[in-house]
Amino acid sequence: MAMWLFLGSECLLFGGLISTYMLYRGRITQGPRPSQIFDIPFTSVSSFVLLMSSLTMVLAVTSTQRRDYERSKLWLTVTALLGATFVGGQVYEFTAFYNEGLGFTTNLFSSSFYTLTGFHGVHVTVGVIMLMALRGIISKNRDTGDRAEVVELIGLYWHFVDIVWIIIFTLVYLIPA
Amino acid sequence: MDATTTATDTVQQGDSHEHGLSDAMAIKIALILAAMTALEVSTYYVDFGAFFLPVLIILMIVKFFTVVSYFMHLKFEHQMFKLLFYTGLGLALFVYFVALATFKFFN
Amino acid sequence: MAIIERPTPTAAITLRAPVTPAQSMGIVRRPVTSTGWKSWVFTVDHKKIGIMYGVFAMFFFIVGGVEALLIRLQLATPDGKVLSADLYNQMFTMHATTMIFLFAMPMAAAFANYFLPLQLGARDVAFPRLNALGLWLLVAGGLILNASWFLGGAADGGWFMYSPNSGPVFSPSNGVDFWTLGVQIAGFGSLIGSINLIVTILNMRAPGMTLMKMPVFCWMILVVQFLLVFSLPVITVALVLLTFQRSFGATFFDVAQGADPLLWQHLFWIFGHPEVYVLILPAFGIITEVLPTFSRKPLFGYPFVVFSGASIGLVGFGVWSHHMFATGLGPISVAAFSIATMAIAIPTGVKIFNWTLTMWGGKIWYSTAMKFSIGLIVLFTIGGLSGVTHAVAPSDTQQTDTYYIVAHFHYVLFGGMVFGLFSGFYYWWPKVFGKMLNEKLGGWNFWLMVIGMNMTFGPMHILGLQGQPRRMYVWTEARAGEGLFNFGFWNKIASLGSLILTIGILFFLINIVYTARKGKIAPLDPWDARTLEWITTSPPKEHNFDRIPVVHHLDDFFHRKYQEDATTGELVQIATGEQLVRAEEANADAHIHLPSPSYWPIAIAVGVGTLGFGVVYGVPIMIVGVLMILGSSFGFVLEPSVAQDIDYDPPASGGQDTKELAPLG
Amino acid sequence: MSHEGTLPVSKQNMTIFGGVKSQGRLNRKKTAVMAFGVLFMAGCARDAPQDTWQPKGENASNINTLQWIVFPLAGVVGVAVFALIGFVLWRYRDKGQAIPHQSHGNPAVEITLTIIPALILSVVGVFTFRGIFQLAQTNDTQMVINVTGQQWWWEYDYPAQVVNGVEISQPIITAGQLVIPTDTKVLLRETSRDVIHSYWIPALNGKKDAVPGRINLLRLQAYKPGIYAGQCTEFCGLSHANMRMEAVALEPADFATWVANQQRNAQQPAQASLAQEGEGVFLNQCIRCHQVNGLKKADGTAAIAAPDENVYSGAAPNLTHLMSRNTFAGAAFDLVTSDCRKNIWTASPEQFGAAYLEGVSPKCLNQTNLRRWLRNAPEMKPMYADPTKLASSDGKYRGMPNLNLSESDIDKLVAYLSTLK
Ligand code: HEA
Ligand code: HEA
Ligand code: HEC
Ligand code: CUA
Ligand SMILES: [Cu+2]
Repeated sequence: MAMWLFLGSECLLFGGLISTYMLYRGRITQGPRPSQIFDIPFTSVSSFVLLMSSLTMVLAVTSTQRRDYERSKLWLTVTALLGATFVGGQVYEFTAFYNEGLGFTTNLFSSSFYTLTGFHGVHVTVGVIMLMALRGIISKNRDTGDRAEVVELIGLYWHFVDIVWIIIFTLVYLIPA
Repeated sequence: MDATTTATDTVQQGDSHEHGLSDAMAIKIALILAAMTALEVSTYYVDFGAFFLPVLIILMIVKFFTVVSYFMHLKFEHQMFKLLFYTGLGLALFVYFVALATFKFFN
Repeated sequence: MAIIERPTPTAAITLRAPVTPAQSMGIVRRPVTSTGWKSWVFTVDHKKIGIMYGVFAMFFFIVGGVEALLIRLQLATPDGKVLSADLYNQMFTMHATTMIFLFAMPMAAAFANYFLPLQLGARDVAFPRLNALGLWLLVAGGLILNASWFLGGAADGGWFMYSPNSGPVFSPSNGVDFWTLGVQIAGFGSLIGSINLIVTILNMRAPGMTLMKMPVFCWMILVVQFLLVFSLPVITVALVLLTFQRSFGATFFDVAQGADPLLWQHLFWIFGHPEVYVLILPAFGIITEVLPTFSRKPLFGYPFVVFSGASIGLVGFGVWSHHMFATGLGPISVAAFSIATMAIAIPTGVKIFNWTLTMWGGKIWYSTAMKFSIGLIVLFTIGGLSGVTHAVAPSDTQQTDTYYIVAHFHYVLFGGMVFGLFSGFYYWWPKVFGKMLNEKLGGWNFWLMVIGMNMTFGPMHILGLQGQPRRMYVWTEARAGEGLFNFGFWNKIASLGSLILTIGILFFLINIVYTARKGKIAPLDPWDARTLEWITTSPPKEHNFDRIPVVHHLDDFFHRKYQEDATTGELVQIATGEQLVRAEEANADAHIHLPSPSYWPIAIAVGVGTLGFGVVYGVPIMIVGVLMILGSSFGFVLEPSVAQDIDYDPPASGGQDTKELAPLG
Repeated sequence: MSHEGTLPVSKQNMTIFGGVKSQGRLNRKKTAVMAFGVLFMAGCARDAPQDTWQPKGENASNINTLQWIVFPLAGVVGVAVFALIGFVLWRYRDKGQAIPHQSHGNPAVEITLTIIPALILSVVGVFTFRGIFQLAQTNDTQMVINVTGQQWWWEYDYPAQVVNGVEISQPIITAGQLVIPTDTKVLLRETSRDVIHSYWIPALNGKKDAVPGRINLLRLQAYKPGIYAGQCTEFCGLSHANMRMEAVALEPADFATWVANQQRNAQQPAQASLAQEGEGVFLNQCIRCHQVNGLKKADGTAAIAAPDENVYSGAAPNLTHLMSRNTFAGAAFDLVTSDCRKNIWTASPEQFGAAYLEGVSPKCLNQTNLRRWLRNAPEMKPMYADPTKLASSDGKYRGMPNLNLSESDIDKLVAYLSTLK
């Protein structure tokens, strides 16, 4: 329940960041325009990666519920790897943008873009850390209560991060300013 | 907490496993989501004309709720969980739409 | 980290696995002492945390009050020389910030922490360690906010910190940086606290206590926590944007880059308006406990009061732009927000009427607690009605940013919130400390506060309508006017009033000292009360209840004491409170597990504080902070909540096993 | 005027409680009477120049009508509620009666008490709605003035236009005092060059914020000639308290005279006068920021100020007709002595125009204030003039700095400035 509340609260956080971006995305005094730098095929692949990580997360949850801890460790690892791939892709993307002249402080579009996607990236990173920690806990057989619960909760968080990306991908990348 | 000792309308946790979704089902849903994503990306290559915006937005919304309802199995959860999450979501939509409207964002 | 923490039935069993505390953390043993300062600093007991919240808040009430006195001193005469313009601006900014974030919210948290579990019939909150974390984050935030006084000047942009004035060009000192970070960190603390309290209320009520049998205080706290959960992220966004602008060169509010300063205003007030209900609803909750008790009658129209509280909360999210009537929103927005704002008066009116009708037909006992509650009804109504006059947008364009507004919000905040809190002090002091606050000193306290409050803030209505704007470090003879309504006279009255107010509050402090020294030991049920917190000793034992009560009625405690005579229909006392408490003691449960103290909450808070300073003073400190947070979060997560060796068993035996208390919290 | 309206209510209130002796009730009653007495009495005060209850123009009157609806209504509701509370407190005090029956409420009463406020508020709502759209109306505007706020003064820019048959052929730029013709619907287009300010002349209209990057519209209209005081009402930094403004309404004929004067360039001071030396100092020190139209450099070319290089907001008051206004530095200080000030402020509407158009005569010039200003402006009006703090504003001042002028330079400057009629 605490998780659902937290996610409800996060809706307002990301809502605020997305609104800021939407308001400011066209306000470009200098530097490249989004259409000049976005690499849609690349981002599509990372979006796909993140989407699939949601699937593997579901598999991790169901296998934990079956007490199939080997499987669940496997799926947790895969999920974490997919997440890490996504973050890696984002780091690559940021670097590429930066080299094309879009610094964090270049203009309002860039500031709000980096803040929004950066916040999302941090959430994914935190998710990856939690997944890894969870894997460690399960493999060391260190119990912190009902495993299925815990995996499920982290799963909820993970899916939430995914749905935020679903929105960001459409609003930020696919719909041009 | 023991169910017998709690108040009648206390929200119970963790009774959702029974109607969790099966792996096969999950994969099916993931495939559908993937297909939708493919369709979204295709708007980048193919000109959809006037449908462009609505298609993207509708796809986005459908994907959003698919993940929430099935992967996060909110669909099967206690009423209270839905209330908590959808209140947040609804409020977010409301306040930010209104705020953007005052910036003449939708004109 | 809320994720891993939920009370689960299975967990308690797994915990029996041989994980000793020392092992589970690898390095340090659990701080298991139950006396001395360590028993406070590392505690996870909701009562101790509640008291610490209270002490913290009271301290900052005095700090904020002294700041207010300096303001009044400066404004007592034209062209005041007490404070420089710069210092004055810092003063009112910090006065408001302190009063709201470091006094009002923590004091409400103090009451909520202490009394929610007691009123719900629970042993603790859902996540006791998170509870401690919330407190220590608040302390970190408070320290950061006030550290700025000594590190180059406090924030000076007003408590709503409008951009672009709060940007790096216009507020070059570090004050605003400290402000954003301090508010942010305190905000995190509240967010954690509110998630915790919501789960507590929804999950940990005593058997039989349906939501509609829950005390109204709990209801109001529930609404407040929802408001916090959904409004804090919005200010978080605003603060993050501002921090990024000030510390990392972003341009979110830089007009030259095409930014729109109104973005800040929207984000701030989307948070800010729900925030004012966050401030008032706990006070409403308190007096809704006090009024029935001292009228010897149940609350009139319980469901109406509950639903009006909830709808105040909900509608409160749709009115924020009434703080922006003069910003040029356009007539359609203005009209919509104007009407929505008026709508809030309706549920609030319901409350006022129901309180009055609760007393109707009652048998009113004018204790100090009751006097403060009645004071709230009257003074809040004055403030609320002036609020309605602002809701009329065209009229507000004459009033906004004048002392008329200052009058409005001090009537609702001081006359409303502070009076409610004081009512709570007098009502629950015997519960918390086992001694009765002196009623005679209480009378002085109350009457001087009423007089002082009206003298201080009443004249501000006149000043505002005569055109004295707020946030002016001086006012001038040139605009003061003459005759009865000149600024000079009324400013003096206001300043004089604030002195009387101070004396009134001093009586409270004196009362505390007097009570600690010579106070009467409180009987177990001094007020003939109605709710569950009175069914245990005063102060309550560490485990709150010897036996978890089973609830059958709203006001269950009252109904255990009185029953209606079947034939005459008259109420007959069948037991005294004292007898009930003793009966509980005689039938105490065995094997009550309480969560054990922990180092980690305060350790995380120290890490967060360090990170905060890092944002101002450079990346290396930030890194240290992040490492501290990561390290202590790890400890937090891996630590089982119950240290086996100090499991608490009450001496008495013979009861049945009780439910376990959130073993993972 | 509301005294007649209020007092009976208060009296009534008193008689309700007449027989009550308890201290508690007495005080609450006093509170109630005081607070609402206050609300009403404030409404009919005739004293302070920024009184919000003395409309002197169309929009302010419209607002005032609304105030007269909502304030009394709030008062009546308040008195009714307090009467009820007072009655309950007195009637149901503990007289040793039995513990009352534990009744839980009465839905019919509840619903009634919900509906009554709702009805009252819908009435208020309807008027509010009408008022909002009434005030937003701008399509019958007769004159436009651009108003720009900056730390901590207002600039007025009259674009070329024909007003009531008077032609403004050259744009007029002035500061501090806004001059408008009476009975003319003047539209202010407000914006700001730095932070948010708010324009407020209570006698003529409510506030409207001046937001950088936006243009907000505010319409003023004055019935009668006179000076209407106002004050910046959005916190805008150090000298927010010293950021004032005054609206001066002149009869159309007087307004034409004013326009004609404003459109002239400054006259050259007489040869070899102190004023001419002052002109030299001015060219040396002040032209960096302040424009004086028609002023020529020693080489005969036009002297152009460059405030954007020196002041963060990029503007400083145009001083061409400094002596035509009688306050300076954001209307915070008098440019005239207090006697002369009194003459102008208290002039009858018929005489006001002439008095104002006379400008600041040498006899009336408030030397003390002007000299203090030139000696050390930030001491008089706190400003960001501390060089160590200028890093954040690219080394530009916010406000006027202390120029460390010698007393003799100041003498010269005063002489020169007083020629700027
Ligand atoms: C505890 C906090 C609190 C509370 C409860 C309220 C309650 C209300 N407030 Fe207030 N408000 C503030 C704290 C609060 N406010 C603060 C701090 C500010 C200033 C912020 C700043 O600028 O620094 C502010 C500013 C503020 C403004 C902006 C003013 C401006 O800056 O121009 C407005 C405008 O509409 C407003 C309106 C209201 C209204 C309509 C209510 C209503 O909820 C009141 C409802 C209550 C009643 C009406 C009384 C009881 C009802 C009856 C007896 C029923 C019958 C009534 C009728 C038929 C009318 N408030
Ligand atoms: C909970 C909120 C709260 C509370 C309780 C108060 C309490 C008081 N406030 Fe505050 N105030 C605000 C919230 C609050 N205020 C806000 C939000 C603003 C707006 C700021 C802004 O514009 O940004 C504001 C602004 C504000 C102003 C306007 C400043 C301006 O616009 O320029 C003034 C002026 O008089 C004022 C006065 C007071 C006074 C005299 C008290 C008194 O009630 C204080 C009484 C308390 C004490 C006096 C403490 C008691 C101390 C002792 C007993 C210790 C003994 C000490 C000594 C003997 C020195 N306040
Ligand atoms: C760095 C810029 C700068 C310089 C140099 C400067 N001023 Fe100013 N001056 C200002 C600013 C800015 C204001 C407006 C300050 C305010 O009202 O807050 C001002 C205001 C004034 C005013 C009041 C104008 C009005 O109508 O309100 C006078 C008179 C004045 N200055 C005279 C002078 C003289 C004479 C000199 C030269 C000796 C001078 N100033 C040099 C920036 C400057
Ligand atoms: Cu300009 Cu306040
Ligand atoms: Cu509000």
